[in-house]
Amino acid sequence: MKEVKLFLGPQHPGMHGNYSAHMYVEGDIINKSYALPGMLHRGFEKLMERRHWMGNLALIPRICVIEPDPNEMVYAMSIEKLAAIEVPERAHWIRMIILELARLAANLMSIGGIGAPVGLYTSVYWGVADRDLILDIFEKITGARVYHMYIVPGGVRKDLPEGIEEEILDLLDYIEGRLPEFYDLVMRSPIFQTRTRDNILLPEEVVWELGVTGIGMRSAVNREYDIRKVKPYARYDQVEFSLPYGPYSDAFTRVDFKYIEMAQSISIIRQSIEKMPKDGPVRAKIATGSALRWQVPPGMVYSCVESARGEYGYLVVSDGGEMPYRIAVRGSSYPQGLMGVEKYLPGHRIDDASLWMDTMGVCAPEIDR
Amino acid sequence: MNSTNKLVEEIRQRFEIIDVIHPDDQQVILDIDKMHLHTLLSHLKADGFRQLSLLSAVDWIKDNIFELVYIVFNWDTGVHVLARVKLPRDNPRFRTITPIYPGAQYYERDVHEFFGIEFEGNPMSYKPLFLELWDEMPPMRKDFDPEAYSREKFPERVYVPHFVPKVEVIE
Amino acid sequence: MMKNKSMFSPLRAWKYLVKEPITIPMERIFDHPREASDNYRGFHVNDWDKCVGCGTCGEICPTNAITMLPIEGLRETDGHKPERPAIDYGRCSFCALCVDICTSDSLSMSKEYLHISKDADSFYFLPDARGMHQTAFDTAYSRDEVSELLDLERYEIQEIPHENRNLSFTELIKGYSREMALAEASRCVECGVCTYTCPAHMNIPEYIRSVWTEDLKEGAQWLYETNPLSNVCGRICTHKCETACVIGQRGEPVAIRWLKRYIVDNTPEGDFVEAATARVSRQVNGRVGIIGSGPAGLSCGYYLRTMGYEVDIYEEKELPGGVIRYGAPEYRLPEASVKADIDNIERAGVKFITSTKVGRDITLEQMKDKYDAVFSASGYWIPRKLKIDNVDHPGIRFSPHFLAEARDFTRGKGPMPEFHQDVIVIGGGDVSFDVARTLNRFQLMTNARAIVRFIARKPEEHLAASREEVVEAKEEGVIYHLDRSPTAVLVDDKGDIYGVEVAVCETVVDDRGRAKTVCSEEKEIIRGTEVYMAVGNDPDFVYFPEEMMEALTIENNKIAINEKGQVEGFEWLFAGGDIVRGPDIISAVADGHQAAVGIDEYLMNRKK
Amino acid sequence: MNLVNFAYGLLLLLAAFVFQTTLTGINRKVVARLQRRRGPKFYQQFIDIFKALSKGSTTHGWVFDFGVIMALGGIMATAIFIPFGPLKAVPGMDNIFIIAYVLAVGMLGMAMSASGSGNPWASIGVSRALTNMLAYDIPFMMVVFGLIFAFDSSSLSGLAAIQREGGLLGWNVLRFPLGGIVAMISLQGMLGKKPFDSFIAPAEIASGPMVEYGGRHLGMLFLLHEYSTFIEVSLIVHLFFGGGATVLEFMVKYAVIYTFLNLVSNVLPRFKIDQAVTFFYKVPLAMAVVQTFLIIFLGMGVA
Amino acid sequence: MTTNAKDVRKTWEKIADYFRAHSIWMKWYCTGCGAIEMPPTMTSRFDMERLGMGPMATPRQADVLLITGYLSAKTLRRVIYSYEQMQDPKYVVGFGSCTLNGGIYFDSYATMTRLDHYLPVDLYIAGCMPRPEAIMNSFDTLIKMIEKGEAKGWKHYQENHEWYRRNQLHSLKEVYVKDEFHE
Repeated sequence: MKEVKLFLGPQHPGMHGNYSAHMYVEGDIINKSYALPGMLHRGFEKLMERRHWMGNLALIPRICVIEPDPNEMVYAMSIEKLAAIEVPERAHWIRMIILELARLAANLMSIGGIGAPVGLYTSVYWGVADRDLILDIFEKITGARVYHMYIVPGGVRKDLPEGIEEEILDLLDYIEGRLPEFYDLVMRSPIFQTRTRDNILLPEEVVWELGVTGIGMRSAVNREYDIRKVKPYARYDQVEFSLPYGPYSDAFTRVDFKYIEMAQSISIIRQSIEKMPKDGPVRAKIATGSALRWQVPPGMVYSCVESARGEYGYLVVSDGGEMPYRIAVRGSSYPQGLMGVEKYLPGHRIDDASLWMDTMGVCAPEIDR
Repeated sequence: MNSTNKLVEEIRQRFEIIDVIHPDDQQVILDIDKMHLHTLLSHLKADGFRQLSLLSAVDWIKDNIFELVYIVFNWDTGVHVLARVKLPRDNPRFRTITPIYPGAQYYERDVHEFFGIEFEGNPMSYKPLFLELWDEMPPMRKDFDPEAYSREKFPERVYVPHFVPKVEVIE
Repeated sequence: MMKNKSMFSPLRAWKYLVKEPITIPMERIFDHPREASDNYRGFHVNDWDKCVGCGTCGEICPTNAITMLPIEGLRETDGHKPERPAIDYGRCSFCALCVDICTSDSLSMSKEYLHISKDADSFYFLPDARGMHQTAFDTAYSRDEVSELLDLERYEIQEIPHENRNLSFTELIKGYSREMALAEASRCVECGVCTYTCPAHMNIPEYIRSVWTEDLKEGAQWLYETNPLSNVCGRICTHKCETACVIGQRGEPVAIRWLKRYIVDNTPEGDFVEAATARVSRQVNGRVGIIGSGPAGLSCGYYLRTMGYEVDIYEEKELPGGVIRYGAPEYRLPEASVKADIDNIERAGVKFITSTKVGRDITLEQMKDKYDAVFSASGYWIPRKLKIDNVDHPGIRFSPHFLAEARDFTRGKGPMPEFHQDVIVIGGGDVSFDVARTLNRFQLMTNARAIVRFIARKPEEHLAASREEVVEAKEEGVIYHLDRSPTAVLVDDKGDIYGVEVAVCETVVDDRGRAKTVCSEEKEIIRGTEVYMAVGNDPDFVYFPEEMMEALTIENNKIAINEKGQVEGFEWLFAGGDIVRGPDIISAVADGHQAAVGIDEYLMNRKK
Repeated sequence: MNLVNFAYGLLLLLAAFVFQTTLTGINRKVVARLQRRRGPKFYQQFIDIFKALSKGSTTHGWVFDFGVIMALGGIMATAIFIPFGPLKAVPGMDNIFIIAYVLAVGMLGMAMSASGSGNPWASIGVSRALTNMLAYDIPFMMVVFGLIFAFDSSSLSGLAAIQREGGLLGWNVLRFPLGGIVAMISLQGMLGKKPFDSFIAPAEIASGPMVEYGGRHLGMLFLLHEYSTFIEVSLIVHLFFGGGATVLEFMVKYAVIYTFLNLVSNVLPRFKIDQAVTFFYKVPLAMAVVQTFLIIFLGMGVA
Repeated sequence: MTTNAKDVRKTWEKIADYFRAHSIWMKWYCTGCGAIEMPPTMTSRFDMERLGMGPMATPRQADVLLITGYLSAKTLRRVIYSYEQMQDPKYVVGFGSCTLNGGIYFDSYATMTRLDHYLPVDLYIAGCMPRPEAIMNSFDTLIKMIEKGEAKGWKHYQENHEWYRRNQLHSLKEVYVKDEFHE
């Protein structure tokens, strides 16, 4: 059969985001493939060098639109390390609530969105609609639906509004009730299982070769490798949670793990609301003076958090000035999105290309930056 | 810092380390001569640092050097090691680390695109990745001015304001 | 989770066929769009009554979305620029950093979020309180103390210990340490509102930035740009800039005066001298004579020198400096500071002719012949007298003479002035406090006990003196008799003063905010054996020939001049300082500078 | 076939179009309910079709244009033969074999046109569509042959009439339950509903054959889709659900079946094409074989 | 005679515009951040299908091109390519700040600053990014504009193609790009 060249993306409905993969296809099998990133490249790292430490607050969350909060967190953490700032206790817990809500929203979109590549649109409609309820909570807390700019260096930007805890708890109950319905619709469906079981494998060697992290890694290497566990930040060392892990990573397992992680996120939020100090300061100043002249002591530091897709890290370099000297971003899906597409997408059928992107957790904006 | 001290001791015994910095208790920055970087990374990889988290560069234009930062991670101890080497800024080139960490391939391509650092032994790294038809110096270099470039390439809007500035004399 | 598969489990979703959808009804999207949350970052609203036009919002904006537009109909006043922020919604990222940093608390964001148009120009928006479409929306995101991005509290300047500081004339303020100066400088937002308010229009944001970047040499250069008396002004300026400072809208204004002082104190001497002399022109364009070496004269002389004129300054007293040498007390303005400034001016090439009084040793006509132009800044040296009984009693002493004597003493050039142990000071302004506190020190230096009674017509909060004077004098033990208006000096049979009779007064503030003092018939007697009067001074115009006096327009003891400093009717004569504007050092400096420019222009025109 | 018949046929075509398109619109609302939303207006489908027809479009060569017209002509010609309940435009011509034959012309035209666009996605889609056709047609035709054998008739209306004689229990779906299930599954495949829609899967091959169609061409494609749906569902109604003694009966049966299939479709993901073929050759084919065996050799269910 | 023909055309156009207004299919191309508010708009909570709108897989089928935020030069080439593949009449909606004047990326070397330099924009929505309500309202506005026959951006593009092409070439050097270069 003739080899045909096909473009998966950037405007392909099977592609999440403005990303592209070139595939050379023979019959239905992909022979070669290449990632074509850069459609969302905005030069963030350069722009960040041109804005004040505080002004970057507007830029930071925009690096990854699906889950912006880990960006804010990792940026804040870096500055706090460089400037040796003690974050107030309450702020730590608020941050955890925000981060877990964001993870919940991202995972909800993901378990709903898994319907799109396999044609089960009902779950997409459900997932996104339920996620919207979380965005409502975000709007109440932070003042914006998507780009929150809430976790700031030194703490959080504002205290929680009154009575939001009850609303969050109610929402968690609702989502907890909805999860089995999603599971019935998607995961227990024999057709879905036929498509995803023993398909799109991620062996342990590949994990180490590429540097895949997150659910993909945990499901393959049979260890609870999660930044929240390995090097806890905020107050993750003071809540109880356990993450799923296993030795065999196929598409089904990876989606299945997301359900378990969501249950864990819900549990973490509940614990946080319970353990959080009821009042107290929520923000420490990072430097003297007006925000126009905030400076961060010189140094270099790498900080990372666990996003819904894995290790999210910033390398922050300060020369002591009013603006960062250099920030390098490690998007969590960088390895699988670029090298994974090149090396491990070939061999799959084109039917599975979109599913591959989805279950591997390829997120375009954080790769392109 | 206790967890990293042993590690640093061990590395010090084997390699000539120029400087050690501890940004936090689970992180070590090692300044090392570029001659020894590859052996250091091999050693670290065998020592449990199986993941290359990030490879990036910093342009120290005042000192006329590029600094490459290799960040490797040990998932069992949770320690990040940041190995740094310095390269001259004119005609910067270095050997690839893809034989040690295959995942570095695209990071090197990334660094080549944004800083113009060449990685010998990684032919892929010479190709463009994010940018298309780029005709300027690598954009992450400090002497590149994105705003000027943007103005020249992408003209800005000039507004014709609708509003009549409202005259309300404040006493 | 359960992993058994079932053909029928997906069919459970059919239950939603009979459930109500969660879709938001159309009318809640189109007719009455859902209300945003109380914290929502919608479109901007700007309260024009509060807004001061400082432009800090535009500075912080990470997207360069905010431009300050000059608004017709607004006037520039102290602390207000006639500009308002216009926001480009083709840039704005709705981060609300502008709201968080707004100095006057005028910017906030509303719940309005709908603007749809095919006209791109309509996205350029000048926010006011009415919202984008002139419909009322609730305020949503606004700043609170957590999201604050300004530093509202001043960093403490180092002072000598409060205890026993009145035992000597050691300078009270030690100055900022490096850390504190940087911290204080970092509070500045560089809006430049102060520049307008400063009589000398000093480049305040620029020199504060020099402190911040630790480039003090550059800072010194900025200072000499508009003011050759930075040592002096860094200590005893009336700092009108600080009242205008936008940080003061909600917090304590930036300590501009102390930062200036930090520059002069910490710039290496060589750099400082260089900053002063580098701009001096070698060329000689003409000769100018100056009457009086006070701030105005010095400033005028210096700038004329930089423009290439030969300058002679005539001074009646032994040392040049006028009020800064014979007025301000040592603990505020040490001799070394004065000397540093005046030395620099001398280094720049200004010649001082001291102990020479115009009108006595040289006449104005002679000066007119000798020089191309004359600048008069003779100052206020004749003490004013209250119109009360026994005001001509020889036991009553007046501030100019007393302070000059005190200054000579602290300089080591004269004896300690004589004084009684139980004295009364009448005044209310800064000078009266100088007198009271100097007396207080003298008394304690010679005796273990000090009694200085201070009489003023107004209550504490309405006194003309600066706040710190009032507080510090009280700390030092000056006894206040406020709300009292002197009516007579009481003299006993022997002809000695034994007290002052005062009327009890009351100050009320009317609706327009003007304070009015009304004195009752009720009298009190305040005892003391010596009275010091510090109720202001008058100019001494004796050096003007009579025919000139007639031609001059003098109102309220002030000579009328045009905007170039030229005295009306006498194009060769310029005037400035107290005799034109009333007493204020920084205004005098400004006058001097302005007159220098005026003289230069006049002489250049004349040459042509 | 005279002119009156022809006019009658056109009228039926129009009725079929209005009926099927309205039903599609209503179904969009029903599915929306399932997805917890309200859905579009019930006449949205008409607007969509007319809008598409009102737009300009790009041609990709005469094969592309001709293929569409041929497909639409073929399908509309087929639709004329389908009895609308008791109404028949061309009596005596509602033979399954004729319908299957003319239907093939339409499908072929479609395949031709899509391939003519030159888009690789379209070629993949066409090859998938043909594979899919092969997969569902074999079990379906096997069951249909069983029916024809059992009743010795290949006329749709004739078969329907025979069923109606036996009342509710006379319906073939109850007489030959296995065959009924096979037919329903195959119908799902014919209609391109999930799980058998891999040939238009947007997320995989960017809507496959339709990828290059726009404007008028797309409008025609929509018309074609409505007619082929009408033909296929009618086929099942006539073959397994007793057709319709009255127009209303036919319409109700039709609507129920169509809606049911739609609802099933919207809670299932789609098979990959190879899985679909495997599935058809495993389950429905086996069932069809058993059913035909039962009919032919045991006479089971045959009255 | 001619006027008559014109009138007939007008009526026909009016009817067509009604259909075009109430059945707008959008091009499913997430060009930037704003795309993240599209799923909520499309799905159950806001359900834009009520307006007769839905996503379409290919540019040929689409009527409206949503530029959901910033466009990098790389995307811009593909957007122009997509736009030109769309069938007339076609509409462009610019989302948020970035399409108006570059938004937060105004000084980026990679992203364009104003969209109407390259494509005719029929409608802009304020916000960064616009909320689903704003998006829905903008569609409502677009529908009204089409009904009235005001959304004529595509004609403008045809008539001023030279100008647009010149701008495109100035910023992009080449509009059509072969993607093989990087493999």
